[in-house]
Amino acid sequence: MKLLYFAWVRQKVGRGEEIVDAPRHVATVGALAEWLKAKGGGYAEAFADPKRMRAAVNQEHVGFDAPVKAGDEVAFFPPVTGG
Amino acid sequence: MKLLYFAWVRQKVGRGEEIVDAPRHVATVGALAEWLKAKGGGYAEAFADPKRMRAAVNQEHVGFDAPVKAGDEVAFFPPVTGG
Amino acid sequence: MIRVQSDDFDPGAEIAKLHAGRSDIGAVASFVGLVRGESHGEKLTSMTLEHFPGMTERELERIEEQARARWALDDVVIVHRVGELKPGARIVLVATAAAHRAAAFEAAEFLMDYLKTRAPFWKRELRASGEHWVEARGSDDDAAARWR
Amino acid sequence: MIRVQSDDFDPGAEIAKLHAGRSDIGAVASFVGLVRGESHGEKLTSMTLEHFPGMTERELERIEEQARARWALDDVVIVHRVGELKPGARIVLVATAAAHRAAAFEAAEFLMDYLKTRAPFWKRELRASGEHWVEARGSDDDAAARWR
Repeated sequence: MKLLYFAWVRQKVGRGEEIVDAPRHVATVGALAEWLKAKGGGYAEAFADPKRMRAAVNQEHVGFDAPVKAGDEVAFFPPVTGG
Repeated sequence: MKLLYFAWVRQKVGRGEEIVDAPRHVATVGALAEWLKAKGGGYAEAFADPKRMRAAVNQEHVGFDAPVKAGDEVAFFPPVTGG
Repeated sequence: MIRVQSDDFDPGAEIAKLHAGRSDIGAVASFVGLVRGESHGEKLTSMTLEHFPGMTERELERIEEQARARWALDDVVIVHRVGELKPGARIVLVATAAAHRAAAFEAAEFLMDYLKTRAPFWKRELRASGEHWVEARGSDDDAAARWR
Repeated sequence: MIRVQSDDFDPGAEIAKLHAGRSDIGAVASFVGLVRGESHGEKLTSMTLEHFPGMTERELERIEEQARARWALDDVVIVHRVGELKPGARIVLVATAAAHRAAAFEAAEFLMDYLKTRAPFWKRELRASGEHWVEARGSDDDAAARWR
Protein backbone atom coordinates (compact mmCIF):
# COMPACT_ATOMS: atom_id res chain seq x y z
CA MET A 1 0.00 0.00 0.00
CA LYS A 2 1.33 3.43 -0.96
CA LEU A 3 0.61 6.23 1.47
CA LEU A 4 0.74 9.94 0.65
CA TYR A 5 0.65 12.83 3.13
CA PHE A 6 -0.04 16.48 2.37
CA ALA A 7 0.17 19.87 4.10
CA TRP A 8 0.52 19.65 7.91
CA VAL A 9 -0.07 15.89 7.85
CA ARG A 10 3.11 15.59 5.76
CA GLN A 11 4.98 17.93 8.12
CA LYS A 12 3.93 16.07 11.27
CA VAL A 13 4.59 12.59 9.82
CA GLY A 14 7.92 13.88 8.52
CA ARG A 15 7.61 12.53 4.98
CA GLY A 16 5.45 12.95 1.86
CA GLU A 17 5.05 9.29 0.97
CA GLU A 18 5.92 5.78 2.01
CA ILE A 19 5.14 2.15 1.17
CA VAL A 20 3.66 0.11 4.04
CA ASP A 21 2.53 -3.46 4.57
CA ALA A 22 -0.47 -3.08 6.82
CA PRO A 23 -1.71 -6.13 8.75
CA ARG A 24 -4.75 -7.91 7.33
CA HIS A 25 -7.25 -6.44 9.85
CA VAL A 26 -6.52 -2.97 8.45
CA ALA A 27 -9.33 -3.07 5.88
CA THR A 28 -10.69 0.51 5.98
CA VAL A 29 -9.27 4.03 5.80
CA GLY A 30 -10.25 4.49 9.45
CA ALA A 31 -8.45 1.31 10.54
CA LEU A 32 -5.39 2.41 8.57
CA ALA A 33 -5.43 5.80 10.31
CA GLU A 34 -5.68 4.08 13.71
CA TRP A 35 -2.82 1.72 12.83
CA LEU A 36 -0.64 4.66 11.73
CA LYS A 37 -1.55 6.65 14.87
CA ALA A 38 -0.37 3.71 17.01
CA LYS A 39 3.14 4.11 15.57
CA GLY A 40 3.48 7.10 17.94
CA GLY A 41 5.69 10.17 17.45
CA GLY A 42 4.73 12.34 14.49
CA TYR A 43 2.09 9.80 13.40
CA ALA A 44 0.33 10.03 16.75
CA GLU A 45 0.35 13.79 16.45
CA ALA A 46 -0.85 13.85 12.82
CA PHE A 47 -3.66 11.34 13.40
CA ALA A 48 -4.69 12.60 16.87
CA ASP A 49 -8.02 14.06 15.66
CA PRO A 50 -9.69 12.19 12.77
CA LYS A 51 -12.21 15.04 12.43
CA ARG A 52 -9.42 17.25 11.08
CA MET A 53 -8.32 14.60 8.56
CA ARG A 54 -9.53 13.79 5.05
CA ALA A 55 -8.56 10.87 2.81
CA ALA A 56 -8.48 9.79 -0.80
CA VAL A 57 -8.12 6.24 -2.14
CA ASN A 58 -6.67 6.05 -5.64
CA GLN A 59 -7.23 9.79 -6.04
CA GLU A 60 -10.91 9.76 -5.10
CA HIS A 61 -12.25 11.48 -1.98
CA VAL A 62 -13.55 8.86 0.47
CA GLY A 63 -14.93 8.60 4.00
CA PHE A 64 -13.09 6.77 6.81
CA ASP A 65 -15.36 3.76 6.32
CA ALA A 66 -14.05 3.23 2.76
CA PRO A 67 -12.26 -0.09 2.13
CA VAL A 68 -8.52 -0.26 1.50
CA LYS A 69 -6.54 -3.19 0.16
CA ALA A 70 -2.96 -4.02 -0.85
CA GLY A 71 -1.93 -2.06 -3.93
CA ASP A 72 -4.13 0.95 -3.15
CA GLU A 73 -2.74 4.47 -3.01
CA VAL A 74 -4.12 6.13 0.12
CA ALA A 75 -3.66 9.85 0.78
CA PHE A 76 -4.21 11.66 4.08
CA PHE A 77 -4.56 15.43 4.23
CA PRO A 78 -6.36 18.30 5.99
CA PRO A 79 -9.59 19.77 4.58
CA VAL A 80 -8.64 21.49 1.31
CA THR A 81 -8.09 25.26 1.16
CA GLY A 82 -7.51 26.13 -2.50
CA GLY A 83 -9.20 28.71 -4.68
CA MET B 1 -41.28 71.29 -22.47
CA LYS B 2 -38.60 69.29 -24.26
CA LEU B 3 -39.62 65.86 -25.52
CA LEU B 4 -37.22 63.05 -26.46
CA TYR B 5 -38.10 59.83 -28.29
CA PHE B 6 -35.98 56.69 -28.54
CA ALA B 7 -35.93 53.40 -30.48
CA TRP B 8 -39.23 52.58 -32.26
CA VAL B 9 -40.97 55.49 -30.53
CA ARG B 10 -38.54 57.80 -32.33
CA GLN B 11 -39.08 55.95 -35.61
CA LYS B 12 -42.88 56.10 -35.40
CA VAL B 13 -43.01 59.73 -34.27
CA GLY B 14 -40.52 60.55 -37.02
CA ARG B 15 -38.16 62.64 -34.93
CA GLY B 16 -35.81 62.29 -31.95
CA GLU B 17 -36.75 65.43 -30.08
CA GLU B 18 -38.99 68.47 -30.15
CA ILE B 19 -40.06 71.42 -28.01
CA VAL B 20 -43.80 71.59 -27.26
CA ASP B 21 -46.12 73.91 -25.36
CA ALA B 22 -48.61 71.57 -23.80
CA PRO B 23 -51.95 72.97 -22.54
CA ARG B 24 -52.23 73.54 -18.80
CA HIS B 25 -54.36 70.41 -18.13
CA VAL B 26 -51.43 68.22 -19.29
CA ALA B 27 -49.95 67.83 -15.81
CA THR B 28 -48.76 64.19 -15.80
CA VAL B 29 -46.71 61.94 -18.04
CA GLY B 30 -49.89 59.97 -18.82
CA ALA B 31 -51.81 63.13 -19.80
CA LEU B 32 -48.88 64.19 -21.98
CA ALA B 33 -48.90 60.79 -23.70
CA GLU B 34 -52.66 61.09 -24.33
CA TRP B 35 -52.25 64.62 -25.69
CA LEU B 36 -49.47 63.46 -28.05
CA LYS B 37 -51.52 60.42 -29.16
CA ALA B 38 -54.41 62.77 -30.10
CA LYS B 39 -52.12 64.46 -32.63
CA GLY B 40 -52.74 61.39 -34.83
CA GLY B 41 -50.43 59.96 -37.52
CA GLY B 42 -47.15 58.59 -36.21
CA TYR B 43 -47.96 59.86 -32.70
CA ALA B 44 -51.17 57.86 -32.60
CA GLU B 45 -49.25 54.79 -33.68
CA ALA B 46 -46.37 55.32 -31.20
CA PHE B 47 -48.65 55.99 -28.21
CA ALA B 48 -51.32 53.41 -29.13
CA ASP B 49 -50.42 51.07 -26.24
CA PRO B 50 -49.19 52.76 -23.04
CA LYS B 51 -48.22 49.33 -21.65
CA ARG B 52 -45.40 49.13 -24.21
CA MET B 53 -44.16 52.65 -23.33
CA ARG B 54 -41.77 53.86 -20.61
CA ALA B 55 -40.91 57.41 -19.61
CA ALA B 56 -38.25 59.48 -17.88
CA VAL B 57 -38.61 63.03 -16.56
CA ASN B 58 -35.34 64.94 -16.34
CA GLN B 59 -33.44 61.67 -16.87
CA GLU B 60 -35.14 59.73 -14.05
CA HIS B 61 -37.40 56.73 -14.70
CA VAL B 62 -41.00 57.61 -13.74
CA GLY B 63 -44.47 56.11 -13.90
CA PHE B 64 -47.27 57.61 -16.02
CA ASP B 65 -48.73 59.28 -12.92
CA ALA B 66 -45.58 61.39 -12.45
CA PRO B 67 -46.08 65.19 -12.71
CA VAL B 68 -44.71 67.20 -15.63
CA LYS B 69 -44.38 70.97 -15.90
CA ALA B 70 -43.03 73.59 -18.31
CA GLY B 71 -39.24 73.34 -18.57
CA ASP B 72 -39.12 69.59 -17.92
CA GLU B 73 -37.34 67.21 -20.27
CA VAL B 74 -39.64 64.23 -20.87
CA ALA B 75 -38.43 61.11 -22.70
CA PHE B 76 -40.63 58.34 -24.12
CA PHE B 77 -39.16 54.96 -25.07
CA PRO B 78 -39.83 51.20 -25.12
CA PRO B 79 -38.73 48.94 -22.24
CA VAL B 80 -34.93 48.94 -22.28
CA THR B 81 -32.97 46.07 -23.87
CA GLY B 82 -29.29 46.74 -23.14
CA GLY B 83 -26.67 44.46 -21.61
CA MET C 1 -16.27 53.61 -12.96
CA ILE C 2 -18.74 53.67 -15.83
CA ARG C 3 -18.11 54.18 -19.53
CA VAL C 4 -20.33 54.27 -22.63
CA GLN C 5 -18.43 54.04 -25.90
CA SER C 6 -18.57 52.80 -29.48
CA ASP C 7 -15.02 51.38 -29.31
CA ASP C 8 -14.28 47.84 -28.22
CA PHE C 9 -12.79 47.27 -24.74
CA ASP C 10 -10.22 44.87 -23.28
CA PRO C 11 -11.72 42.78 -20.44
CA GLY C 12 -8.29 41.64 -19.22
CA ALA C 13 -6.99 45.20 -18.98
CA GLU C 14 -10.14 46.32 -17.13
CA ILE C 15 -9.89 43.43 -14.65
CA ALA C 16 -6.17 44.08 -14.10
CA LYS C 17 -6.81 47.81 -13.49
CA LEU C 18 -9.30 46.93 -10.75
CA HIS C 19 -6.67 45.34 -8.54
CA ALA C 20 -3.39 46.80 -9.83
CA GLY C 21 -1.12 47.91 -6.99
CA ARG C 22 -3.56 46.75 -4.31
CA SER C 23 -3.40 43.78 -1.97
CA ASP C 24 -6.72 44.18 -0.15
CA ILE C 25 -8.72 42.60 -2.99
CA GLY C 26 -9.21 38.84 -2.89
CA ALA C 27 -11.85 38.45 -5.59
CA VAL C 28 -12.71 39.93 -8.97
CA ALA C 29 -15.89 38.69 -10.66
CA SER C 30 -16.67 39.79 -14.18
CA PHE C 31 -19.12 39.35 -16.99
CA VAL C 32 -18.79 39.95 -20.72
CA GLY C 33 -21.90 40.07 -22.93
CA LEU C 34 -21.46 39.23 -26.61
CA VAL C 35 -23.52 39.58 -29.79
CA ARG C 36 -24.92 36.17 -30.79
CA GLY C 37 -25.01 35.29 -34.45
CA GLU C 38 -28.57 34.00 -34.43
CA SER C 39 -31.89 35.44 -33.31
CA HIS C 40 -35.42 34.07 -33.67
CA GLY C 41 -33.98 31.28 -35.82
CA GLU C 42 -32.47 33.73 -38.29
CA LYS C 43 -28.87 34.62 -39.01
CA LEU C 44 -28.00 38.01 -37.54
CA THR C 45 -26.18 40.45 -39.82
CA SER C 46 -25.58 43.10 -37.16
CA MET C 47 -26.97 44.61 -33.98
CA THR C 48 -27.22 48.35 -33.40
CA LEU C 49 -27.34 49.75 -29.89
CA GLU C 50 -29.08 53.09 -29.38
CA HIS C 51 -28.99 54.87 -26.03
CA PHE C 52 -30.11 58.03 -24.19
CA PRO C 53 -26.89 60.05 -23.84
CA GLY C 54 -26.69 61.65 -20.42
CA MET C 55 -29.38 59.53 -18.78
CA THR C 56 -27.44 56.35 -19.63
CA GLU C 57 -24.40 57.52 -17.69
CA ARG C 58 -26.54 58.77 -14.78
CA GLU C 59 -28.47 55.51 -14.64
CA LEU C 60 -25.29 53.39 -14.73
CA GLU C 61 -23.86 55.55 -11.94
CA ARG C 62 -27.01 55.00 -9.89
CA ILE C 63 -26.77 51.24 -10.49
CA GLU C 64 -23.13 51.28 -9.38
CA GLU C 65 -24.04 53.30 -6.25
CA GLN C 66 -26.75 50.80 -5.34
CA ALA C 67 -24.32 47.89 -5.67
CA ARG C 68 -21.76 49.71 -3.51
CA ALA C 69 -24.40 50.45 -0.87
CA ARG C 70 -25.36 46.78 -0.78
CA TRP C 71 -21.99 45.02 -0.86
CA ALA C 72 -18.54 45.94 0.46
CA LEU C 73 -16.96 46.50 -2.94
CA ASP C 74 -13.44 47.77 -3.47
CA ASP C 75 -14.12 48.78 -7.05
CA VAL C 76 -16.63 48.47 -9.88
CA VAL C 77 -16.32 48.91 -13.62
CA ILE C 78 -19.14 48.98 -16.16
CA VAL C 79 -18.36 49.46 -19.86
CA HIS C 80 -21.20 49.41 -22.41
CA ARG C 81 -20.85 49.82 -26.14
CA VAL C 82 -23.24 51.63 -28.49
CA GLY C 83 -23.52 51.72 -32.28
CA GLU C 84 -23.37 48.88 -34.79
CA LEU C 85 -21.89 45.58 -33.63
CA LYS C 86 -21.23 42.36 -35.52
CA PRO C 87 -21.85 38.78 -34.28
CA GLY C 88 -19.19 37.76 -31.75
CA ALA C 89 -18.51 41.38 -30.71
CA ARG C 90 -18.33 42.39 -27.07
CA ILE C 91 -21.31 44.50 -25.89
CA VAL C 92 -20.88 44.96 -22.16
CA LEU C 93 -18.44 44.35 -19.33
CA VAL C 94 -19.15 44.47 -15.63
CA ALA C 95 -16.44 43.67 -13.12
CA THR C 96 -16.48 43.88 -9.34
CA ALA C 97 -13.62 43.74 -6.85
CA ALA C 98 -14.12 42.70 -3.23
CA ALA C 99 -12.30 41.06 -0.33
CA HIS C 100 -14.29 37.83 -0.80
CA ARG C 101 -15.96 36.03 -3.68
CA ALA C 102 -19.61 36.01 -2.57
CA ALA C 103 -19.82 39.83 -2.63
CA ALA C 104 -17.99 40.06 -5.96
CA PHE C 105 -20.23 37.46 -7.65
CA GLU C 106 -23.51 38.76 -6.24
CA ALA C 107 -22.70 42.37 -7.08
CA ALA C 108 -21.74 41.47 -10.67
CA GLU C 109 -25.04 39.62 -11.15
CA PHE C 110 -26.96 42.50 -9.57
CA LEU C 111 -25.24 45.01 -11.86
CA MET C 112 -26.14 42.98 -14.97
CA ASP C 113 -29.75 42.43 -13.84
CA TYR C 114 -30.24 46.13 -13.07
CA LEU C 115 -28.44 47.27 -16.20
CA LYS C 116 -30.73 45.04 -18.30
CA THR C 117 -33.89 46.55 -16.82
CA ARG C 118 -32.89 50.16 -15.97
CA ALA C 119 -30.15 51.45 -18.28
CA PRO C 120 -31.63 53.21 -21.35
CA PHE C 121 -30.17 51.13 -24.17
CA TRP C 122 -32.17 49.63 -27.04
CA LYS C 123 -31.08 46.92 -29.44
CA ARG C 124 -32.10 46.78 -33.08
CA GLU C 125 -31.27 43.62 -35.01
CA LEU C 126 -30.64 43.40 -38.72
CA ARG C 127 -31.66 39.91 -39.85
CA ALA C 128 -32.59 38.27 -43.16
CA SER C 129 -36.21 39.34 -42.65
CA GLY C 130 -35.28 42.96 -42.01
CA GLU C 131 -34.81 45.25 -39.01
CA HIS C 132 -36.34 44.30 -35.65
CA TRP C 133 -36.24 46.02 -32.28
CA VAL C 134 -35.39 43.52 -29.57
CA GLU C 135 -38.31 43.00 -27.18
CA ALA C 136 -37.66 43.31 -23.45
CA ARG C 137 -37.76 39.92 -21.75
CA GLY C 138 -39.92 39.15 -18.74
CA SER C 139 -37.10 36.94 -17.46
CA ASP C 140 -34.91 40.05 -17.10
CA ASP C 141 -37.60 41.73 -14.96
CA ASP C 142 -37.78 38.57 -12.86
CA ALA C 143 -34.00 38.50 -12.48
CA ALA C 144 -33.98 42.15 -11.33
CA ALA C 145 -36.92 41.57 -8.97
CA ARG C 146 -35.00 39.02 -6.88
CA TRP C 147 -32.79 41.82 -5.47
CA ARG C 148 -35.74 43.76 -3.98
CA MET D 1 -10.09 22.99 -19.96
CA ILE D 2 -8.19 22.73 -16.68
CA ARG D 3 -4.62 23.73 -15.92
CA VAL D 4 -2.45 23.65 -12.78
CA GLN D 5 0.72 25.71 -13.04
CA SER D 6 3.20 27.81 -11.08
CA ASP D 7 3.29 30.52 -13.76
CA ASP D 8 0.94 33.48 -13.75
CA PHE D 9 -1.96 33.54 -16.25
CA ASP D 10 -3.68 36.25 -18.31
CA PRO D 11 -7.43 36.45 -17.52
CA GLY D 12 -8.16 38.57 -20.60
CA ALA D 13 -6.46 36.08 -22.93
CA GLU D 14 -8.31 33.16 -21.32
CA ILE D 15 -11.67 34.93 -21.63
CA ALA D 16 -10.96 35.87 -25.25
CA LYS D 17 -9.96 32.26 -26.10
CA LEU D 18 -13.33 31.04 -24.78
CA HIS D 19 -15.32 32.87 -27.45
CA ALA D 20 -12.75 33.52 -30.21
CA GLY D 21 -14.14 32.72 -33.66
CA ARG D 22 -17.57 31.78 -32.29
CA SER D 23 -20.88 33.61 -32.44
CA ASP D 24 -23.07 31.23 -30.41
CA ILE D 25 -21.81 32.53 -27.06
CA GLY D 26 -23.69 35.44 -25.51
CA ALA D 27 -22.17 35.41 -22.05
CA VAL D 28 -18.80 34.83 -20.40
CA ALA D 29 -18.67 34.97 -16.60
CA SER D 30 -15.34 34.80 -14.85
CA PHE D 31 -13.69 34.94 -11.46
CA VAL D 32 -10.14 35.74 -10.45
CA GLY D 33 -8.95 34.95 -6.91
CA LEU D 34 -6.02 36.99 -5.55
CA VAL D 35 -3.63 36.76 -2.59
CA ARG D 36 -4.66 39.31 0.06
CA GLY D 37 -1.90 41.17 1.90
CA GLU D 38 -3.35 40.66 5.36
CA SER D 39 -4.47 37.61 7.30
CA HIS D 40 -5.61 37.31 10.92
CA GLY D 41 -4.67 40.98 11.43
CA GLU D 42 -1.09 40.35 10.33
CA LYS D 43 0.81 41.42 7.25
CA LEU D 44 1.27 38.51 4.87
CA THR D 45 4.76 37.97 3.46
CA SER D 46 3.79 35.19 1.07
CA MET D 47 1.40 32.31 0.52
CA THR D 48 2.50 28.88 -0.66
CA LEU D 49 0.08 26.57 -2.41
CA GLU D 50 0.72 22.84 -2.13
CA HIS D 51 -1.35 20.33 -4.11
CA PHE D 52 -1.78 16.62 -4.85
CA PRO D 53 -0.40 16.24 -8.39
CA GLY D 54 -2.58 13.93 -10.44
CA MET D 55 -5.57 14.00 -8.12
CA THR D 56 -5.81 17.79 -8.47
CA GLU D 57 -6.23 17.56 -12.24
CA ARG D 58 -8.68 14.67 -11.96
CA GLU D 59 -10.73 16.49 -9.34
CA LEU D 60 -10.84 19.72 -11.40
CA GLU D 61 -11.94 17.68 -14.43
CA ARG D 62 -14.70 16.08 -12.36
CA ILE D 63 -15.82 19.53 -11.17
CA GLU D 64 -15.87 20.79 -14.76
CA GLU D 65 -17.88 17.71 -15.87
CA GLN D 66 -20.43 18.31 -13.13
CA ALA D 67 -20.87 21.93 -14.20
CA ARG D 68 -21.30 20.89 -17.83
CA ALA D 69 -23.87 18.26 -16.84
CA ARG D 70 -25.83 20.89 -14.91
CA TRP D 71 -25.75 23.89 -17.24
CA ALA D 72 -25.65 24.24 -21.04
CA LEU D 73 -22.09 25.54 -21.20
CA ASP D 74 -20.22 26.21 -24.42
CA ASP D 75 -16.85 26.18 -22.70
CA VAL D 76 -15.14 26.19 -19.30
CA VAL D 77 -11.64 27.11 -18.20
CA ILE D 78 -10.10 26.58 -14.77
CA VAL D 79 -6.52 27.68 -14.10
CA HIS D 80 -5.03 27.28 -10.61
CA ARG D 81 -1.55 28.23 -9.54
CA VAL D 82 0.71 26.39 -7.09
CA GLY D 83 3.94 27.37 -5.35
CA GLU D 84 4.87 30.59 -3.58
CA LEU D 85 2.76 33.66 -4.31
CA LYS D 86 3.11 37.26 -3.12
CA PRO D 87 0.28 39.57 -1.98
CA GLY D 88 -1.71 40.83 -4.97
CA ALA D 89 -0.81 37.78 -7.10
CA ARG D 90 -3.47 35.87 -9.04
CA ILE D 91 -4.25 32.41 -7.60
CA VAL D 92 -7.16 31.06 -9.62
CA LEU D 93 -9.29 31.78 -12.66
CA VAL D 94 -12.58 30.20 -13.59
CA ALA D 95 -14.45 31.30 -16.68
CA THR D 96 -17.62 29.93 -18.24
CA ALA D 97 -19.15 30.57 -21.65
CA ALA D 98 -22.85 30.09 -22.36
CA ALA D 99 -25.64 31.39 -24.57
CA HIS D 100 -27.17 33.36 -21.67
CA ARG D 101 -25.89 35.02 -18.52
CA ALA D 102 -27.73 33.05 -15.81
CA ALA D 103 -26.03 29.78 -16.78
CA ALA D 104 -22.61 31.43 -17.09
CA PHE D 105 -22.85 33.14 -13.67
CA GLU D 106 -24.28 30.13 -11.83
CA ALA D 107 -21.74 27.73 -13.30
CA ALA D 108 -18.83 30.03 -12.41
CA GLU D 109 -20.04 30.26 -8.80
CA PHE D 110 -20.57 26.50 -8.67
CA LEU D 111 -17.05 25.87 -10.01
CA MET D 112 -15.51 28.14 -7.36
CA ASP D 113 -17.59 26.63 -4.53
CA TYR D 114 -16.71 23.08 -5.57
CA LEU D 115 -13.08 23.90 -6.21
CA LYS D 116 -12.82 25.41 -2.70
CA THR D 117 -14.17 22.27 -1.05
CA ARG D 118 -13.05 19.42 -3.37
CA ALA D 119 -9.81 20.27 -5.18
CA PRO D 120 -6.74 19.09 -3.21
CA PHE D 121 -4.89 22.37 -2.69
CA TRP D 122 -3.57 23.61 0.65
CA LYS D 123 -2.47 27.14 1.50
CA ARG D 124 0.37 27.94 3.90
CA GLU D 125 0.80 31.56 4.93
CA LEU D 126 4.05 33.18 5.94
CA ARG D 127 3.21 36.01 8.36
CA ALA D 128 5.12 38.02 10.98
CA SER D 129 4.29 35.34 13.59
CA GLY D 130 5.56 32.50 11.40
CA GLU D 131 4.12 29.86 9.08
CA HIS D 132 0.45 28.93 9.35
CA TRP D 133 -1.66 26.46 7.37
CA VAL D 134 -4.92 28.11 6.32
CA GLU D 135 -7.90 26.48 8.05
CA ALA D 136 -10.83 25.33 5.89
CA ARG D 137 -13.83 27.59 6.35
CA GLY D 138 -17.29 26.34 7.23
CA SER D 139 -18.71 29.06 4.98
CA ASP D 140 -17.11 27.32 1.99
CA ASP D 141 -18.83 24.04 2.90
CA ASP D 142 -22.11 25.95 3.21
CA ALA D 143 -21.54 27.58 -0.19
CA ALA D 144 -20.90 24.19 -1.80
CA ALA D 145 -23.89 22.62 -0.03
CA ARG D 146 -26.39 24.96 -1.72
CA TRP D 147 -25.80 23.17 -5.06
CA ARG D 148 -26.91 19.77 -3.72
